[in-house]
Amino acid sequence: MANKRIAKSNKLNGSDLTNEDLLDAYSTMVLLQALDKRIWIMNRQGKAAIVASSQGHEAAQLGSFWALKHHSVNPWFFPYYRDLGIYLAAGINPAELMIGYMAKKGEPLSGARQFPLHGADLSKRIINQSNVVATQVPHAVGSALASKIRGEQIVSITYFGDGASSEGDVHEAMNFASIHKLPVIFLCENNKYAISVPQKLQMAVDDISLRASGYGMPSDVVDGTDFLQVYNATVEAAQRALDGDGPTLIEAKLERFLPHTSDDDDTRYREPEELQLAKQSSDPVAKFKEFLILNKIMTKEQSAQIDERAKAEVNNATNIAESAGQPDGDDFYEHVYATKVE
Amino acid sequence: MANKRIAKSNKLNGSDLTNEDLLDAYSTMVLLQALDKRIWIMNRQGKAAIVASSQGHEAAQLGSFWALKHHSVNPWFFPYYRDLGIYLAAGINPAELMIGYMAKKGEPLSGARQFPLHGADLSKRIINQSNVVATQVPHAVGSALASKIRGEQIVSITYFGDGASSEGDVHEAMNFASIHKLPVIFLCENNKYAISVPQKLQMAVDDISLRASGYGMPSDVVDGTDFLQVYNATVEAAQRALDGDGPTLIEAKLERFLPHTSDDDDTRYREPEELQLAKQSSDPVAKFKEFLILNKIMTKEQSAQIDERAKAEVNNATNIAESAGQPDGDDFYEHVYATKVE
Amino acid sequence: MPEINVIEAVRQAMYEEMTRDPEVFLIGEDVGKRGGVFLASEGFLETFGPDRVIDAPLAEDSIAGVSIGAAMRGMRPIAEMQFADFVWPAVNQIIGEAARVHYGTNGQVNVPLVIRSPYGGGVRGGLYHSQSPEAYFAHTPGLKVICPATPYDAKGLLKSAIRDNDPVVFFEHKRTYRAVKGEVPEEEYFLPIGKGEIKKNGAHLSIITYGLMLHYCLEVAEILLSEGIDIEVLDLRTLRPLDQELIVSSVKKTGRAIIVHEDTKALGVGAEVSAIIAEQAFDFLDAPVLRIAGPEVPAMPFATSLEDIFMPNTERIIQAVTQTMAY
Amino acid sequence: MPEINVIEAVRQAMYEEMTRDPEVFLIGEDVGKRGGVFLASEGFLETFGPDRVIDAPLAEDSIAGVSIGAAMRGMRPIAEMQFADFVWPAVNQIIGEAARVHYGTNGQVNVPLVIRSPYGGGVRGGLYHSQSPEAYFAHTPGLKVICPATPYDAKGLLKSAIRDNDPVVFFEHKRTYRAVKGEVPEEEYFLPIGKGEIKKNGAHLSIITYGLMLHYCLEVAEILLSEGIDIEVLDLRTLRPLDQELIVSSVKKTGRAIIVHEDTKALGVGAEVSAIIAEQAFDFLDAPVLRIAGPEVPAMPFATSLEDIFMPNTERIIQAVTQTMAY
Ligand SMILES: Cc1ncc(C[n+]2csc(CCOP(=O)(O)OP(=O)(O)O)c2C)c(N)n1
Ligand SMILES: Cc1ncc(C[n+]2csc(CCOP(=O)(O)OP(=O)(O)O)c2C)c(N)n1
Ligand SMILES: [Mg+2]
Ligand SMILES: [Mg+2]
Repeated sequence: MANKRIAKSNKLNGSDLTNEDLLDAYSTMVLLQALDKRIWIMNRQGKAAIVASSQGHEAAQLGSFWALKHHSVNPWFFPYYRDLGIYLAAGINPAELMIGYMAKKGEPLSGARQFPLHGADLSKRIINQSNVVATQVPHAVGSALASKIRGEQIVSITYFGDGASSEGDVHEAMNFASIHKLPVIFLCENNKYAISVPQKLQMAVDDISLRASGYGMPSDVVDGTDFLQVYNATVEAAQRALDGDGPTLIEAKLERFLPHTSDDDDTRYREPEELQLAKQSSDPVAKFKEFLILNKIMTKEQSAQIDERAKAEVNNATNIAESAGQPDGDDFYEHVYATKVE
Repeated sequence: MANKRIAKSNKLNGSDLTNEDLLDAYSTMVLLQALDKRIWIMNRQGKAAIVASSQGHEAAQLGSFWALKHHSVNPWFFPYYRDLGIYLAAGINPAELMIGYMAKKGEPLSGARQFPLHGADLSKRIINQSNVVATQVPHAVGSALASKIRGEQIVSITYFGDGASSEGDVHEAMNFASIHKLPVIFLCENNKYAISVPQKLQMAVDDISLRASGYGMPSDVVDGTDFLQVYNATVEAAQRALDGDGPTLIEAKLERFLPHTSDDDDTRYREPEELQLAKQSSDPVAKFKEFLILNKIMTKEQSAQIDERAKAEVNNATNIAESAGQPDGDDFYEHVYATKVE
Repeated sequence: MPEINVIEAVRQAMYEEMTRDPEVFLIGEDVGKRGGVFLASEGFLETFGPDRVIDAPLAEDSIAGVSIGAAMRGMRPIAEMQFADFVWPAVNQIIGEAARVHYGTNGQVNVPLVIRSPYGGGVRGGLYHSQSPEAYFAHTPGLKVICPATPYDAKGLLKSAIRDNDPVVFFEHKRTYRAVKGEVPEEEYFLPIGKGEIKKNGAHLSIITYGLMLHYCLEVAEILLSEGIDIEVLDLRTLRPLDQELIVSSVKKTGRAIIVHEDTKALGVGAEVSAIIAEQAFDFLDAPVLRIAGPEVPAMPFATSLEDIFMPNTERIIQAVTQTMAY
Repeated sequence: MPEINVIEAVRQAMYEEMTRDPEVFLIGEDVGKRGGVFLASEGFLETFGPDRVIDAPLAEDSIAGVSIGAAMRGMRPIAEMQFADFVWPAVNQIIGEAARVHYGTNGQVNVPLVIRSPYGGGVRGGLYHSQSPEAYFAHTPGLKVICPATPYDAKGLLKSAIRDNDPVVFFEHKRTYRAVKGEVPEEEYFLPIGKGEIKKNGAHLSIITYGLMLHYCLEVAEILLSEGIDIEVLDLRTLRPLDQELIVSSVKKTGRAIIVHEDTKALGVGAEVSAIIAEQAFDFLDAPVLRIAGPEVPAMPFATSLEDIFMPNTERIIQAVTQTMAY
């Protein structure tokens, strides 16, 4: 593994990334935000059936992605429905993603059989089979087991919410991973709500990461709205995985800016003041921007250009998606089985 | 709850029990051991279809039972298949228990529909529905929830093995109990094996009790072969429950002296030396006896009398059980539903 | 009589029973402040308080398991599974445990538990918000399984289910929640579990169905009446135990039968109905018993065009009727 | 050809496939040092090492879920559920997930997973070591479900299952493990998934069955042959997909059919077989299709006398044959 040894933070920017890397990441984050906002609008226009917004979660998704992109050999991703950032960063283009939200022909993950972001893109090493919360967590562990059995230098990572952590699936998966010291990262995007259920009704602890010691697994709590904190924690976890030292639980604390999904009405259970405060204090995009400008990694002009480019790209994606047709259903009966029964 | 306040240990014997109480408990333990040994023999004679022996677990079962008997209002028990001690201490007589192992007519828990010790005895407030490991754990939590909703001063307790702790059921149940500060005690009889699977292949930690802090729940690790340690830990947990301070996880470390069940062959996976050592160092009955004699709570003569009485009782139970008949099956179709459909 | 929709019927049934009996409580994800994702328990938290309206952690196995424990102690939990597609983690407790408690304790313990869950498709739910898992439960002795199709049936059956002493799985077709309206008496009433109902009398052919499909079948019956085909429409309402008598008597009368359900075909409820007819009405049959059901794919896809291929529709039902009548 | 029993057939199939393909691995409770509670993997740990013979924690949901994850990456796990009665915690992963992966990813991902599990009664297993849960899985599109009855079928089908690219649920009747012996070729062979087999040709009546009951039915066929009744015995072997063609052709030939299984009756495999016959062989039937099945109680009780009441037996089968022949 020596050749994949991960350098400790040695840059002024607080990570082992170059400033160009950071600009690249920031551009993706801006694009993610713009795309997410547009999709929400399209839902309100009746064009996208259901949306679970990533707004507020951008840094957790992109920070961890960037860490694996830079440091791991071909990571496998097992994200959940809120992880638009993973798909975008992995290189699925905005138009294709938009097509997913509109359930149109050409949808790359499931052929529009599933909700947006569900299905898989093997070329991007992303699998997110199901809406059933937490089921992806043992899948990621199984993927890590495959890597271990085969002796491959591959890290698997799975994403899930605070709500998911209550499921037996997560308990069993973490326990298994730790017993066998599997190369897997558990990244919990703790936005303090499972739909309407606040954290204090989900668990009697403040930190989900406390669970890790019960499995003999290291953990880390990070400000999930800070790109570099998430980045650095993930680098460390990836290194641990590659070193054969097993899994890590990273708890990224952050805020959900919008209702649970476009079907939800969060005014029924969330105080407007609380939400307002969250948006002010915990906006990952604003924070990242401020950091880059303060540290002179990005100029205001660059920033404006990035915004412009994102807007153009989202407009373009919208046009493409809007003009796509419905799936024609020719293959409706296909792919029930991979091995045909004669 | 003031009237149920539990006195701190104030006796020379290290607990709030009288010496008579201790003798009573010891007599039950001797009877338990004698009964258990006899049942094993009857299995070898082909008279009992299957047995999961309690040998090695006596102190954990009786110590906790005695604590609740003395301190709690009408405890509800959700034991598992190895907990013969609970049933015996609760007052189901040895003959009835033996009838259970022989699946004969008059079996009190399930009418011989189930494996030994499965079913229920409502008069003793014992429910153990199923062989499916860990399913009783949420049941106990539900029982505690009922007590809380009704405002009853009742403690529920559930027993399970180290193996069971890996099931999602246990995770979800502990988390729920802790959120709602339910009056329930989780007593884990950790004998370090799930059938043949040693603890290190079940989990990456030495103490299952480490899980508790992940739920915001207190825990205690005790020598499960020491009656008084288990007793005192359970008294404390019961007090916490009655005070409205929620659940406790007690991990009782102990040894399984016999194969998993009478169907098992532990020489396939367990070193004879390990087992030999375990029997020497961790025999709850021998330890209790020594303690009582050393502290002059019991004379050698009393001890011999207790042994004699146990032997007589077991002989008597065997005779009764052997002469019982098969269930006649008249009620085979009964009790599928409690409310009949016309 | 006031006209209400299915979700309101469900809400009323729970509200009345919780008002009457302090041992009834509601537990599930988002049932509290949110009032349930379909608003079936809107306002309940304020009325009944957090001890009896419990916002559960996202953990269905414990929602069922904890409810079973409380029910063993005599309480009457209503446990909501937010969508039927998410009942799978709870199957160990529902099918493995609840169904066997009364039998396994030789009648000592019973589990007066209602598991409520929205099921079914036609709502752009995709693979995991459209499933119809009723057959799994209907195969399980020890459970009672109800699939109402109208507000009247939903309310009367849910109230019976809450008072029933056994575990009842109560599936509410989510497409009927707001789309299906009907009259419901202001006075209290109950409907018997285990009884189907002839929703339309007819002489020529029996259509046996339940859930959302009832409404499609009634539509077909009306359409074909004008063509001189007089269809009897039998709503099973309860899937376990099945109302065998009603099925058999209807088929003996008409001599022809079609079974319609949205769930996939193989080993679905329709298979059992067909087998019952084969056993008990063989001599009365003038034509083969056909089944119109969801296709043998893992679940209903998301895109509208694909969803439409999955869903049984009036056209397919009419075709089956025509084929059977022509036999 | 050497004669072996069913457990040895299972052992050989796994051993051969694990020897051939390093991507095949075994995971389950006690499969390692213990060699499995029925010794199906005796000696495997020594031969294949702890990476490929994994003693899992007592947690079926993760045994299935982790296996699915590995299978998504192309490995070929054999996941053992120690008893079928303990498969319930894993149903979310097997029925909810594995069955839908290939369809849900539009054919991109597949799950080459075998779930092996001993099932069935007649072994003094009581409510929780006797269950026959095959119908739940057979109702699920996306799964393949196999219930072999003989050593030859068990070996040939298990080898096919391991090489199959889909999730296969493979139920082994534990009463057949040591009780049923049969010849098995020394050369490698495979049997096709989805094909039943006529285990005995006959002209007067078809008995359609699978699992342990096959042996009872063959016994009945032999007994009744001496009374001049020539029974055809059809072993389904695969329950999903069902071999509809074979069922229909047999019934068309004999004109009479009985279905026999140990699982309870309502919505069991027999219901589907009966419905298929009703749909596709209606005109050929000379008598109603009867089902002999486990009674509608939650599971098989423990005491021998009670177990005997539950179990279908040759007497009950003979009675059904007589009744059908007399029709
Ligand atoms: C097993 C299961 N139960 C319930 C649901 C319905 N549901 C979808 S998302 C969700 C809340 C998830 O909360 P969390 O895990 O915190 O993720 P977040 O949406 O907050 O990012 C619920 C209850 C589901 N999809 N799956
Ligand atoms: C859900 C489930 N899986 C598997 C089994 C088979 N089984 C019975 S007991 C047992 C081991 C239990 O170990 P542990 O919980 O440590 O209890 P112990 O027997 O050691 O006291 C297993 C695997 C079961 N009964 N239930
Ligand atoms: Mg959340
Ligand atoms: Mg143990």
